[in-house]
Amino acid sequence: MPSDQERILARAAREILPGQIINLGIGLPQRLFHYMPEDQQVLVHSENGILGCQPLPDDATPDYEMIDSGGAYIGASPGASVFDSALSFAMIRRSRVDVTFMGAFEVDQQGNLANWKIPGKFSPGIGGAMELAQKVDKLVVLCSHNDKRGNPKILQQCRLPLTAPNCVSLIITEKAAMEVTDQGLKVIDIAEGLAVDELRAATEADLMIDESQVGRF
Amino acid sequence: MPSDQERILARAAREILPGQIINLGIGLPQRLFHYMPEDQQVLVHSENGILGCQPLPDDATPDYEMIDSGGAYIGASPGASVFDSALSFAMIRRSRVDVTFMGAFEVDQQGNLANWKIPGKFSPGIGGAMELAQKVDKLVVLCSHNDKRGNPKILQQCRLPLTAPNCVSLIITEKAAMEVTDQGLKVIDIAEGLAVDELRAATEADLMIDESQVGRF
Amino acid sequence: MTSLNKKHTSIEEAIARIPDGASIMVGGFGSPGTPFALLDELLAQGQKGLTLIKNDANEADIGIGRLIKAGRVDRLIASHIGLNRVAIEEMNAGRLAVEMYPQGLLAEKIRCAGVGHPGFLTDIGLDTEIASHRREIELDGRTCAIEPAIHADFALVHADVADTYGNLTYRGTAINFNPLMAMAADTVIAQAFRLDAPGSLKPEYIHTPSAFVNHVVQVDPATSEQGIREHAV
Amino acid sequence: MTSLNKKHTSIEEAIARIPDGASIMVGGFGSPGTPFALLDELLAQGQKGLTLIKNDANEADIGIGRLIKAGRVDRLIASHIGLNRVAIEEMNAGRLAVEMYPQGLLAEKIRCAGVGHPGFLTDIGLDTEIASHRREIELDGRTCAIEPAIHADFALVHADVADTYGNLTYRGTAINFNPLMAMAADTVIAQAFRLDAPGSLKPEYIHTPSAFVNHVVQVDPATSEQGIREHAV
Repeated sequence: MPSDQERILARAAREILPGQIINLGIGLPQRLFHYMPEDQQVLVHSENGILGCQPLPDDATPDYEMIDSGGAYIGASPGASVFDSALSFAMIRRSRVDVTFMGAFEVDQQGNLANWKIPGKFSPGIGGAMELAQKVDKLVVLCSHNDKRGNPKILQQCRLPLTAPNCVSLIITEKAAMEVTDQGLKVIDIAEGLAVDELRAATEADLMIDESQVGRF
Repeated sequence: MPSDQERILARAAREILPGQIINLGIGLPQRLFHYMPEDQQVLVHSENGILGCQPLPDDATPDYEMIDSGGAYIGASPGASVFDSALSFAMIRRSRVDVTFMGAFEVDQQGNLANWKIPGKFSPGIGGAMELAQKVDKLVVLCSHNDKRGNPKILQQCRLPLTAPNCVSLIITEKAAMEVTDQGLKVIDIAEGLAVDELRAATEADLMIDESQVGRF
Repeated sequence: MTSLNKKHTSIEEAIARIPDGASIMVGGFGSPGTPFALLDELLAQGQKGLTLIKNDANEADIGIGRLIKAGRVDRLIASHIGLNRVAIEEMNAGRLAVEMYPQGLLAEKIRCAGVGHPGFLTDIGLDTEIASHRREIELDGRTCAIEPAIHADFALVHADVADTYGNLTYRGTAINFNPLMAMAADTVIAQAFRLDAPGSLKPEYIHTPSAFVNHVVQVDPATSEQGIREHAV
Repeated sequence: MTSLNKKHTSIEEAIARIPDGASIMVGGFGSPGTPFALLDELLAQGQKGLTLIKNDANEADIGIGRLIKAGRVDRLIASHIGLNRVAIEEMNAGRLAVEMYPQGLLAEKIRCAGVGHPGFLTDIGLDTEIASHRREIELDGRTCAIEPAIHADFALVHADVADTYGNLTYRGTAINFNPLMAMAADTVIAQAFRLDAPGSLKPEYIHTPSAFVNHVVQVDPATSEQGIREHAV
């Protein structure tokens, strides 16, 4: 049986189409690197200034001038380009990145996202998240369904300062894949073996679930 | 005896210091190319996007993708760079071009310059002249002292639409080299053989002339 | 965005995407960087009622000069059109609406759209005739004019070497407006003298990354004005 | 502007130009592109009361982390300082004033100064907490926030190969903020791993043209953090 994170990543990888440009947020999303199908001609954008980064093999000698925005040493895919930070964010603001995957502290049924600041506790700066969240057409949140104390992270309304309002397209947790629609949060897939009632119990947001349509993952 | 234009160009060349970055306007200023001292490590900026252009030898085959802003085929000096139009004007607006040489329809004793538009007659667009005139620290006007009908071009006050106000540092004509100062137009050099009275008669602007200080050229 | 693996196309297909009435950015300062092959295909296909955005109007018989002469262009946004006699006549006769900006401001207005911002502030031209058309604000005690971004439906750009993902490199003074326009239009069509496989260009030397380019076509240098004309602009 | 033929200098002379209280842009996103040798010389020379502008705060023991730790920095303008524990402590203790911007806006604010414009308009962050600090205007019916340009007295940048005229090329993801900062400061000091004669770099591949650079010093890769540390940021 896959771990929770493996389940999230395997489901998330299905959101990547051949020939797309994607951005992987720090943390869990960056591990998507290892879940991408081969030969899909996907280029991974990293906002520090590269389009076409790829993981280094474990035995490779790192190039000290090649990192991604999470600080990992990386290699360059065929067709890669490197550029300055202004151009990198031009690409983001012009919606030339197709899909971005991000973590979340909180996400809600309106598609609001909070993932950069916990007032009084944690505010190291927003980095590139605000522009990615606001401008990339498809934002997929990858996060645990509940926080470490078991509290729901999928809310009716975010309480923390927002990264961007109404920006999330899809939320993937170890329990479900949920699409943000104009009507609210629609459950597309539920984790293998999880009952609908269990999912609702772990979730604060109102969930629309058509059991005849829901897939398993 | 040099022609009027040769006299202007030879005098103008004395304004270029070793290691400087200069811009040559269309027409007469572009001929300064051929008056520059050898080995001065001067780079010529052309606003279409090159720093370090140089004339092609007469027998050279032109490179069709290498022109200056006047449309002449050019070569690249050692240390040349080519870049986009936004960067080219960044260089201008940040005053990273040391000296620019331009023609004039009219120039006046306040240092106002008009060289782009004759309402109702000629208005093909301002091109790069406005930004060069406003932002380059040292603007040297090279022009004939009078127009084709003999009317003064060095005025008390420009009448045509301005390229930029208070932008000219030095005016070089076939008759004189005149510096724009806070007090007015100060004659530095007078052409060989020209009397002070003749200069004043050909000029509308008020001229400050200290005959003990004036040079000849 | 066009898939990375579906950008390489024929010149006919690429230009057929442009409808009548489109706004089109065209690279080039004079001849260098002008996408002559794309423009000639546009002339051949017959689209009309166009708005063109280009530094200049080329000369009367080449590039966008041909489109203007053929009456296909309603409106031109430029910096200087002095070398195209026909464009000046059409402007003076009221058949061609021309909007002109100082060259660096034009470049920056295009780039501004290209980076996804609605406008910028400038002190250029504050005390000149161009100031009358603009809105001014105070910022930190300085007067600034607001320059709105210029965006277009299409951009036609000329590259030297490209790859099939749409990465572009330019050569010499043919760079000029091309990389700026390649960011500023909804659909970007690039012509290139050489088209290689992804990975053939050094990542540091790519001027326009693939993300900005939708369609790329290979053109023969010999069919372009760059290769056959005797005089530069 | 420094004469083209007088830019090559020693690291001591270059850094000695910086007075106490200067505002200094520092290239780099994490370690790549950070001018470690210039920063270590600044640490050695002892300038204090500095305002630094850098994407991040490096880590506590390298780069600007050392300057912060040594109490030389009064104010930091950045996008994210999460990897420098000391900087966060200093900020929370009120000993280091920190001003933070979204990364792309920080880049654009620096570039804006670099192209000689006082500011730009953006729609980024309009409905978020950062909006409260900004002035907004309407443009063509859209709400826009005004972002003033960020300028500095000095910029310290890291290049890969340079020439003695001050032309710079960068490598890999070490580009980041360097070319933007190299336009945005009054005095620009570049370090480079290799320094060649003018003419050795291909004109198309120069990232920062010589016009923007005042002083260039050659540094040994082995003396830089790039060459000796084991972990990236």
